[in-house]
Amino acid sequence: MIEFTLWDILRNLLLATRWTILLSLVSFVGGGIVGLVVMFMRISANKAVATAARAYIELFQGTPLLMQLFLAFFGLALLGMTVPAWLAAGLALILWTASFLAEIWRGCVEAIAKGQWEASASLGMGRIQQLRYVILPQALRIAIPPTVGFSVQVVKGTALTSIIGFVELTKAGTAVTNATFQPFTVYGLVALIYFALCWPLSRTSQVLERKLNVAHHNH
Amino acid sequence: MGYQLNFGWLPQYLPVLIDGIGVTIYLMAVGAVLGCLLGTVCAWTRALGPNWARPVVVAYVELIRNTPFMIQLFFIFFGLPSLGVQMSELEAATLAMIVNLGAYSCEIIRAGIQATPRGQFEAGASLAMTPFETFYHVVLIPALQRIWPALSSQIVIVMLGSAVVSQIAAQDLSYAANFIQSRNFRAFETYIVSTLIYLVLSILLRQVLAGIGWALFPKRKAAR
Amino acid sequence: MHRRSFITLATLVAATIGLAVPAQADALADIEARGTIKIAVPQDFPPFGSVGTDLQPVGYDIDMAELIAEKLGVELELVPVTSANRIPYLQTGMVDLVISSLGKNPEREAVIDFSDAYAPFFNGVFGPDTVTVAAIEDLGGYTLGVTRGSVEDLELTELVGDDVTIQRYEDNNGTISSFLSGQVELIATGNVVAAAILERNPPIRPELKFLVKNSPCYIGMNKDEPELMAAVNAIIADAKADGALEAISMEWLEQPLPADL
Amino acid sequence: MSLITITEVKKRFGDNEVLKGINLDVDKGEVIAIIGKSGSGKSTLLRCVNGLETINDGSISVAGAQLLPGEAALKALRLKIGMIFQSFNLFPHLSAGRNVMLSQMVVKKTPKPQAEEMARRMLDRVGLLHKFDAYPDELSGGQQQRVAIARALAMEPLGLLCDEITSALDPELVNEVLAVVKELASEGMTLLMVTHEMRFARDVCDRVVFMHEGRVHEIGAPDTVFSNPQTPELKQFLGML
Repeated sequence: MIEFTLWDILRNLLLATRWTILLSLVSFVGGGIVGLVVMFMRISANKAVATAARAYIELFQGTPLLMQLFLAFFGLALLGMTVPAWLAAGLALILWTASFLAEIWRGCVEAIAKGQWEASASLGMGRIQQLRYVILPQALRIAIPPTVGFSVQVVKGTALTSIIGFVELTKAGTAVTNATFQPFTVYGLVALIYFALCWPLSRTSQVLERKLNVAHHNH
Repeated sequence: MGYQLNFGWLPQYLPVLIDGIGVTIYLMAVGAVLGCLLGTVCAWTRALGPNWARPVVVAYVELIRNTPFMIQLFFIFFGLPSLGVQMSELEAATLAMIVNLGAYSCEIIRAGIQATPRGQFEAGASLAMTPFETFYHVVLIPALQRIWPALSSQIVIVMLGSAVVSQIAAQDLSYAANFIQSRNFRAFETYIVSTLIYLVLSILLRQVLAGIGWALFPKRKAAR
Repeated sequence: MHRRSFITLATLVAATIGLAVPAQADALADIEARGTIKIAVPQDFPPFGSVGTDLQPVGYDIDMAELIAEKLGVELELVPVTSANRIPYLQTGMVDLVISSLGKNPEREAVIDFSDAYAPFFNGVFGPDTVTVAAIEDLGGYTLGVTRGSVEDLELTELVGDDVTIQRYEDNNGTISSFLSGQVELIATGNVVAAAILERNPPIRPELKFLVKNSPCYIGMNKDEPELMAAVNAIIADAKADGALEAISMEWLEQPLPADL
Repeated sequence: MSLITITEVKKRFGDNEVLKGINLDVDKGEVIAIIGKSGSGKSTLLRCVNGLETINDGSISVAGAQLLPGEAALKALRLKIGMIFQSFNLFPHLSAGRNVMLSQMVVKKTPKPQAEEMARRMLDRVGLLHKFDAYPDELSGGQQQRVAIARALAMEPLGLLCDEITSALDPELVNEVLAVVKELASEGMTLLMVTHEMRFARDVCDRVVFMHEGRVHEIGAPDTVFSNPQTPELKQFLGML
C-alpha cells in the first residue's frame, strides 16, 4: 500500500501551495479592479449608483464567504455556464475581496480633509479632476497599509475554496491526512505554510502603518 | 428540460433550518462574549502585563491571525486528539471561535488602550490606584468605547466565518443547508435561502452590538 | 441601515425569482462534439478513489472512468467530487457522468438516472474491538459517523432510533478522520473502504460489526439522456463479458465480481 | 516638622540630567511655589514626589512614607499626597461625582454611600455640588480642574502637588481655580505647586523656590525672592534685566 514519508507530505503540500498563491493573486488583483469600480460608484454623486454600490457591499460583507462560494459554484452552472471549481472559486473571491477593498479605500478617500476638495474646487477643477490630481494621490498613501493587511484575509479566504473541490493547500491537507492518518502533523504543517505566506504580509502592513503614522505626526 | 427554481421543500425542512440558526446564534454569542474577554486579558497583558507574558501573547495573536480559521478548526478537532485532547464538534467549534476572536479583539482593544492619554494612567496612579485598578476602572471603558465600531465589525466577520464549522459536523446553519441539499437535491435554492438568513443575522447582530454600545457607553465623547 | 438592508434583500430576491435556465439537449452528442468527457470521481474513498503520493486520484472508479472514455473514443477529464456535491455537479452540468461509488435509492432516482451496476458494494457499520455491537438495535448510545448524503446516511437515518447520534461529515475525508481521531466511536461505510483503511494500519481499526445493505454502485447521469444511457450500459455489458471489469475488481477489491452483479 | 523631605534627588532621562541633586523640606501647612524656565526640572521634581518618575539617586519621603519601587510603597506614598495636573485628567466616562468617588471606593474600599457623601462635600467645597451628575465634557476647563481638586481632596491627603494647574485654562477661568487653591491654603493644606502665576505666588505662598538647570537656584520668602533676587538668572527670569 501507499506509504507517505514526511517529505512526501511536505512536497504535496508545497505543490498545492502554488494554487493557493495563484488563486490569492488572481482574487486580489481582480478584487482590486472590481473594488476600485465599486468604490467610485460608492462615492458617486448619483444617488442610485451609490445605493447600488452600497447594496453590493452590504450583501458581500453581510454573508459568509462559504455561502458565496456555494452560490457561485452551483448558481453559475444553473445560468448555463459550466464552471470548473477554480473559476467559481476565483469569481466568488474576487467579488468578496472587492466589497472589502471598496470600503477600505472609500475610508481612505473620505479621510482626506474636506478642505482639499474645496481648495481644488475653488481652482475650477471638476469632480474627476479633483479625484485624479488632488484626492487620490493623497488617499493612495494612506490606503497602502490596510490594503496589504487585507491581502492576508484573501490568502486565508482561499482555504474555503477547498470545500467546493478546488485542490489547493487546505484540500491537499485533508487528502493527505486521509492517506496518512496523521492529522496533527499534516494540519500543523498546513498551518505553518499559511503562516509563512501571511505573516510577511501582516508585518509589512504593520511596518508601513507605523511609518505613515510617524510621517503624519511630523507634519 | 429547463431548470426551474423550486422552494417547495422549504416548509418540510424549516425545523432543520431553525435548529441550525439556533446553533449559529449560540456559537456567535458564546464566541463573542468569551472571545472579547480573552482579547481584553491578552490586550492588557500585551500593553501593561508582565514582561515574560508579552511574547506569548504576541505569538498567539500572530499565529491565529495568519492562519485560516478552517485549519485552526481542523487542527483542534482532528489534530489535538493525537495529543489526547478530545472534544465534541460543538466544543471544538466554540473553542475555535473564542480563540479566533480573542486574537483579533486583542489587537483592536490594544489599539484602544494605546490611544489612552498618558494623563489618565497618571491620574489613576496619583490617586493611589494600582496599575491594574487604573486599567480596570479608568482605562478600559473609554478604550472599549473608542474601538467599539471596529470590534463590532470583527464580531460580525467572525460570526460569518462560523459557517465553516459544518466541516467538522457542528450542526450550525451551514450544516443545515448542506444537510438539506443532500436530501432535496436543490443546492442552489438551499444556499440562496441560507445565505439570506445569514444576511438577516448579520444585520440583526450589528443592531444588537450598536445597542450594547449605546447601553454600555452612555456618554458619546471619549478622551482622545 | 434598515433601508439599505431592505434594498439588498429586495434586489437579491428579485434576481433569484426571475431565474429559469435551460439545460443541454443531447449529452452524448455534446460529449462527442467536445471530444472530452467530464466524469466525477471520488478522491477520498479508497479503494474506489483515493490519492497517490502525487495527489492524483487512483482506484476502481477512476479505472472505470478511463474505460468509458476509451470506449467512447474521447479524452477523459477527471473531476474530483465529494459525496455531498456529486449530484449537484451532475445537475448543473459540470460533469457528464458520476462514477463515484454511487448507490441507488428512490430519492436519487427522482432527480437523476442510473446505469446498470458496475461494482459491488456492501455498506456496514465498523468500529474498534472495544465496541461491541452486532445489529442496528445495539447502536443505542453510540455516536456514529457517516458521510452526508451517502447511501449509509440515508439508510441509517431511517433505521436507527433517537438515542443514536449520527454525525454527518461533508466528505469521506472528514468521516474517516473523525473515526481515526476518536471523535466518533463507529462509522458506517463500505466494506471495501474499511478494508482499504485497515490495510494502512490505522491507529484505530475499523472492524466490521454488521452489514447494513447490499447497495451496488451505479453510474449516474442526468435524466432523459437515452443515447448516453444506452452507450454507457453497452460499455458496462461489454466489460462484464470480456473480463475487463473482472480485472479492475481483482486489482482494487482483490476479489472476483459477485455473480449477481 | 517637615511633611515632605527631598534629599539629594537626581534624575536622568538618558544622558540628560534633569535634576542634579535637589534638597528641599516642606513643612506641614506650608505653601511653596516652584518657579523657573521650562526645562528647569520643576515639573519633573513634582512628578518624582508623587512617584510618577523613578529617581536615580537621593531619597524622597512624605510623612514617613519613603519613595521606593513597588506597588505597596507607592500606594502608601500616594495616599499621603495628592496630585493635580495641568490637563485635569478627569475620567471621561464617569460623571463629576463618580470621578470623586472612584478612588475612595477602589483604593480605600470606602462603602458607596460614604464615598458619595464625601464626594458631595468635596464638590461643594470647590463650588460644584450642582454638577455632581455632569460629565467632564459638559464642564468648562475651570470646572474640570475644580473637580480634579475635589477628587484629590476626597482621598484626604496631607498635602497636594499642583503641576501648572492653570496653564491649560482660558484667562478668564484662571481665577476661579486660584480662588479654590487660596481657600485651601488658608485652611492649612500643605501645597507644593509649580506655577507661572507670579502674583498668586507672591500673595499666597510662604516660600518660593526658583529652579534653574536642575538645581534649586534660590529659595526664600516671596518678598525676598521677587523684590530682591540675588542671582542674575533669577533677575533675568523675573524680567528685571
